[in-house]
Amino acid sequence: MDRRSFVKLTAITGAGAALASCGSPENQLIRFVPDDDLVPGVATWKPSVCPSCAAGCGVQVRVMETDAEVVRNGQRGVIKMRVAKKLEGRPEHPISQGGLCPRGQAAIQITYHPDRIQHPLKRVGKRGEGRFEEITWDEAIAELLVRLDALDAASAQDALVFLTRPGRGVRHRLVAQFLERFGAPPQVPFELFSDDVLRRANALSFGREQLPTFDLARARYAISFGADFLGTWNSPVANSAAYGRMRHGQPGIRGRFVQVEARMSQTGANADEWVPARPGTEGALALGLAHVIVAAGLRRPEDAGRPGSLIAGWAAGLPAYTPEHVEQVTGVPARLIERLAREFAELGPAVAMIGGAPLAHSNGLFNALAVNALNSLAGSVEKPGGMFFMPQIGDAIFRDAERPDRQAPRSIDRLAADVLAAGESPVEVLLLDQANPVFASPRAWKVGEAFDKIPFIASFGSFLDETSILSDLILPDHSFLESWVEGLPESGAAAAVASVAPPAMRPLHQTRAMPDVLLEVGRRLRRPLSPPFPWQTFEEALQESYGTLPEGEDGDVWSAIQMRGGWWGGLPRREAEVMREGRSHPPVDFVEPQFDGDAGVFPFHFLTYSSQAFLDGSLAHLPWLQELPDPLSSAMWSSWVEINPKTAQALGIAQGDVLDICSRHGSVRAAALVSPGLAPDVVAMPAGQGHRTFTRFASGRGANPIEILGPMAVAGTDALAWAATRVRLARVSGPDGGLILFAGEMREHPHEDHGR
Amino acid sequence: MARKWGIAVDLDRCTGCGACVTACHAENNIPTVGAAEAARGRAMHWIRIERYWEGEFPDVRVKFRPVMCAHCDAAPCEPVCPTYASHHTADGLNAQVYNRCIGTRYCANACPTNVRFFNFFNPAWDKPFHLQFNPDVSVRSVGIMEKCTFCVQRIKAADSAAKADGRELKDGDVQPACAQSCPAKALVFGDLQDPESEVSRLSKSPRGRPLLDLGLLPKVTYLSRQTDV
Amino acid sequence: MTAAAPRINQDLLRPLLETSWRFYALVLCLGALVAVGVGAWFYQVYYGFGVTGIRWPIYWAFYITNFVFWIGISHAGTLISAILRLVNAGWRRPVTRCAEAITVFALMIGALFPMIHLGRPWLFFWLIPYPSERQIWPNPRSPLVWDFFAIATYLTGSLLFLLLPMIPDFALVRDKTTGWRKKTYGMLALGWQGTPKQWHRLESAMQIMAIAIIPVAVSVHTIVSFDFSMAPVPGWHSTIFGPYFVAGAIFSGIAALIIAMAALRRFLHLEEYLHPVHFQNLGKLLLLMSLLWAYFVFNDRLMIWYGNEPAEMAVFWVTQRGSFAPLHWAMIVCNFVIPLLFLTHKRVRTITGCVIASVAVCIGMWLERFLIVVPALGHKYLPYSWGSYSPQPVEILVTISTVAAMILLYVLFAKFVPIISIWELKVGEQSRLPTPEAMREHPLWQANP
Amino acid sequence: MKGLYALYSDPSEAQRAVNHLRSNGVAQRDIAIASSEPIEEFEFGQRDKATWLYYIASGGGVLGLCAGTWLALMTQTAWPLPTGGMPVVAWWPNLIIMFELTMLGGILATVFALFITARLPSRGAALYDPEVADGKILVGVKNPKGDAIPALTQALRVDVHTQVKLL
Repeated sequence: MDRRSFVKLTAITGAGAALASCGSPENQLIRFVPDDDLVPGVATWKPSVCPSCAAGCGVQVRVMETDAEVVRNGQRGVIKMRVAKKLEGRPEHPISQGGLCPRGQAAIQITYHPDRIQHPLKRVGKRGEGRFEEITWDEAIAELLVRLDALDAASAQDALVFLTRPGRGVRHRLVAQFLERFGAPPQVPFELFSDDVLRRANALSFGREQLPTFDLARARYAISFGADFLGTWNSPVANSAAYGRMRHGQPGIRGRFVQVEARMSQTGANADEWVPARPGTEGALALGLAHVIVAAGLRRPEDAGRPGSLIAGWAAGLPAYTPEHVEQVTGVPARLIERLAREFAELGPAVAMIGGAPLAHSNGLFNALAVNALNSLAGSVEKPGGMFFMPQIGDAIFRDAERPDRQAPRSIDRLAADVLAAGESPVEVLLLDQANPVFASPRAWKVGEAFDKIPFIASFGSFLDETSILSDLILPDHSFLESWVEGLPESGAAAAVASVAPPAMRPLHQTRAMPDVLLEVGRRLRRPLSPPFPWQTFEEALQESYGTLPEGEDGDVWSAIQMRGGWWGGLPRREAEVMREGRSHPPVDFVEPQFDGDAGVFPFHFLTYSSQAFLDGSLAHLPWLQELPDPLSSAMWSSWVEINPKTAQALGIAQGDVLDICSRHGSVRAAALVSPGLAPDVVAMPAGQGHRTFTRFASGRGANPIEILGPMAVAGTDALAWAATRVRLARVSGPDGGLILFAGEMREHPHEDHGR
Repeated sequence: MARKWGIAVDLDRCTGCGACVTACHAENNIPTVGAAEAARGRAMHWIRIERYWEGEFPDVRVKFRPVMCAHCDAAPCEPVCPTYASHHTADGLNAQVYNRCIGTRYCANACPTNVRFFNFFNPAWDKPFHLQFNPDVSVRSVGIMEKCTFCVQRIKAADSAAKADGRELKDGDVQPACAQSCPAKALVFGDLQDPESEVSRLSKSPRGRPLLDLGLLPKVTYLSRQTDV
Repeated sequence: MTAAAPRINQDLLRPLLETSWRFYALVLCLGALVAVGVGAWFYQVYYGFGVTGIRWPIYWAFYITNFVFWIGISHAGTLISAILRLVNAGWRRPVTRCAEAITVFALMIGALFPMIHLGRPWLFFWLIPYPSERQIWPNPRSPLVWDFFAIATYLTGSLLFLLLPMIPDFALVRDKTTGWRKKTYGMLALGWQGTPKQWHRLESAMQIMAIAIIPVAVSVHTIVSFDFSMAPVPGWHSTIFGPYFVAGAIFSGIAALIIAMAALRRFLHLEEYLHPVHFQNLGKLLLLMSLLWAYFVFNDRLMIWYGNEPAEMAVFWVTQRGSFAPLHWAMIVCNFVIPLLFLTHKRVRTITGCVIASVAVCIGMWLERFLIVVPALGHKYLPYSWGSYSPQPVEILVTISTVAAMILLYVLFAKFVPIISIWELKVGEQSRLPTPEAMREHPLWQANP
Repeated sequence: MKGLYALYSDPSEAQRAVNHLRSNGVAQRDIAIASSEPIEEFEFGQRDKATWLYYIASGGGVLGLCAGTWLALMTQTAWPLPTGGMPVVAWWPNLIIMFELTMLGGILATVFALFITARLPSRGAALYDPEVADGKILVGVKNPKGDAIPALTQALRVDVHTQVKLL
């Protein structure tokens, strides 16, 4: 009889829960002596950094002593130890400012996840079968060394590929340096919803290859082109805090906010005015606004400066972008365009934002450049209430050559193509850290097949996901609470910020921090790295980098950092750097966005979007997020495809019906969610679900829209145009119970249409 | 003077992100029931963000509205309870005494806002999730009702801390998990008896109204969205 | 008069003395059903309340429906027989006991449901005011505690009201039988002799109880209605609920009584005693109640419709047009149309007609209770929190088995107790003799000054 | 010799027998009568109408009322918990409990009074005959004096058929 029914029984027989504990296995386990002295029942707060996204929110961890089941030198037993109880935003931290998003709140479940990999694993079954055996760390590291030494012996160092999530901190520099000194190509960063297009555009317009920060707190007017800046994009917590102040922070002023997008996002749901524009025409709309502003003489074209000069016909006042013409392109009424333009120019300070889908069309770069031009036309760049670029800690602590974000990496799709092209895989050893491209990349890229060809894959992951299940060796990393953790926010605050924190608790399982493993491997290679790393541990590496930051008033900077959970403050402003591709860039003009799939066969735009709960799916394994009702659909534990009521009616589709969504590259199956929040020719589907293998909570749940995306790239970049796919719908059956909604009704007065 | 804890919800700040919902789960050991049970209407969210669509495409709007127990001073859930499991405390909290609850579920029926939740089964946490339990909050067993407590454990902790260093509790010393985590600071918690507290200031705002006007004296005030200029 | 006595005795004692295999078969089947129900309930207690269809926000459904329904049925007997006693309607004599039996058993079953539906049934006794070591008593402000007092009073009253007139009949059985029966019934008869004194005391007591039991009966179902009307729930929070519920209770009660009587008449061959006229009269009464019920329903609905208060209208619409409409209109047919068809005209108001109408009414009244409990809970003020309910096997089994339990108890009762009050019947048969000489000759007050 | 009695099928005979017994000077309390149903029409059936039973019932009611009031007050004040903004002692709800217990008191008092005054339960008394069950009416004399028996027998024998039994 399991413990639950035991408890039930005792409850029925009226016996207290005291009895129940006798049934639990803890009592048969031996007790270890605690490693550190503890005060029972007293909570202490320790700094840490939220790992859920790149925003780098500083959090504080509530730590208390608890009995935990652990393994100490091979012996399973119970020990009293400090464990994390709750995460909260760190009030003094410039990004989180005391707040935290649902993903940050749920991040603590990563540490305690029942399906976390608890010790090194070696594959025993067929690749991808998921059968592994437990091995010791010595065996594991030895195994890895054998492979690397083999490469070295065959002087095939470039056959080593390190796949990771894009990052900017010491951890990534360590990896970069390791590869460099080993002689391997730079690490391959992968992130589905990456903002490289915007960075690129900002590099062109402003000479800063970086995400912008928006000073909403002091803005009176904000217009966002598809940017879900309150939900999942850029730095949501910081943006939300600023948004709150924009609405009611400044006495007497309530900032006004307009959202332009084809499918209403959580951010759009908060807008005073929601303007649906045809997918991929957002840039044209921005220029339409610019046209009106210039034509009305509210600003002179020159005011736009360099960003304007990147737009064809700018100096001439954008003759091609009359409201009437823009109306035809975007579907936004001319009068509305004029009004928005006047509001934008007159209700200053005003700021324009672009993010998400508009950047993920074939003409995404143009859209970004157009919005940049609009911002500088309104004089909103580097001005209060406008947009600006946050000084980067990296600029201060890394020599340029060392900045991990400076290397030109190989993109994942090219990697896959190369591997599949050659008869014998050019990649012999693949190291995985955090990224999960097999799940989060279009099926058309064939990443899975490519990885299958790679002879040896080792993963540092903590969970068996679609990518790490292919690995032959798993060296599980600590969770962020158990190890040194850092985050270098790219945006979100006025001052430069580095979020760095020591471990908040001791490891629960036999895991090791990836950087430490890398350092040890570096030491033990047959031919040592040249030059060898000067540090024994990741901590030393961190200290060397961040220790160079200017002293605060509270003495030694490194101990201050450990105490505050990071460093923030003023840094000497850097000159806008020279762009790699030279100062001149041909002026860009609006070109109709290209779509994957012929409109005749595939009548609907397919907008997949970053899920409020799971982002690109990397958080789908956390039950709190699975059961968190989606802000707009109120769905839990499910995936769905949003359809405009008109479309649904035309196709005879009802709420919950099972649909096949077919693109040129395959089809996925999901439940229909009839929603007024998107255009009739658009269907939208959140990413995140549809994992084949990703812990007991996410595996086999829902469908993965990324699979059927077309492999189209954003012109002028090699970023994936993930919003440029067209699909058709086929009704499969009535509701199968797959769509689980928390809400009963979607409208407040569902019966008001009834006459009496 | 006895305190009267209350919350002011600024609907003009709330972005509907759901941070409060997850924070509440983390703070109060609220179980996740899983897909099958959630589909049968057993999901538990002491605080939920109600979403209401208005209008049709393209003129469509959405209202977000966080709903948690309003700890009404004339709470209909209290007198109907035959065992006093649901009653009013000195500082105006609508207490739910888990050990005293026998599960008539009458309180939940009487509550006009449906903020009370029933434990249909003994909650289960796959190990080692249980290590995350907040020791200040008891885990509820099968057959009893539970609901938002205004994080009474935090109030008690702040009280004893204040007593320890012999000072009065001041505005902002206590923050329930939801208000604490809200990035946009849409939720403001405090003592409504203290005219200086931010919550009483906000609750008096002309934008402020109760969620339902049933004369139940709720202590959660909603500052309605300011319509466009 | 004495001429009738032996025949009456023989007819009415036959069921006690002769037993056919059918009886055992019936008891066996019913017993099995009851066992299944008990099993289902233990299953629910063991695995948790989740095995029912209850969900957020519909926390009451089948069980509470059954509770209200059975308490309603219980208004058949005691109330009716009390009224008939007071107005001294002669035709009541064969009816009273089988009516009062319904009351007692329906009450017992109805009173089970508040325990069956508890989340932690093993603590049900916290509903009862007993001196606990914690000095915590039940909350007298809670309608559930009112329920406890009302039902306790009504059950005690009805039980005594049923038992007292049984004593003389037990004495009769004692005298007419031998062996274990003689012993048992001898004990039950409490040494009844039938002296004039005893007769008078008994009759006066019955008179008083009749007076006392009527307000109690009315209060019981009013208080049951308070369970709903006290809560600020659209569709519940209504002042009309008290009389509305009482009327409905008597309505379903009479229906149950008619069905029971028809069954007794058929299977115990009591054609001599339960005449068509009884059904005629009860049929008229049922028709009256049907009209009264319709009147209350109309009042209730008209108020809501006319007031057009959004929250109230939400519930209104789901019952009128929405997912509950089929049940709602079925209820109207069962409780109003069918009774009207079968009870208005003397021709059709035959025994069969009355039984058909009664069955319809029982079904209709169950539906009515269900439609009061569930749609309101599923559609409170905030549409985001609306929900729908579908019953699960456990609830259905328990419901069926309580019906079986009711029949079982009734069958056993009819087996061991004269289902028609024999002595009262005899009194009814007394031929009205002219007052004889003897009385004037020796008036009482002269006999012993 | 506990008593002697006769059975009559006709109440008027029974009435005559009773009258004879009286005229023989048998005291009312010694005359035993039993029938299988109440008999209103004849003098012998007309014994004291127990109107005072109503007062007992009312008394019981008053007791119940007091009990109810006390219970409601005591339970509310024993651990004074405020609920729903109501006063700790809430009279409106209390009235319900007071009412129910009043009625209960009345009913119980009535039943007790009945049992006591009607001597129930009692062990099968002196003069009884199962034939009563068939509608016969028993008239008899409890423990008559030995010498009076012939006269009483005569008195009971209202006509030739009646046979008088001795116990």
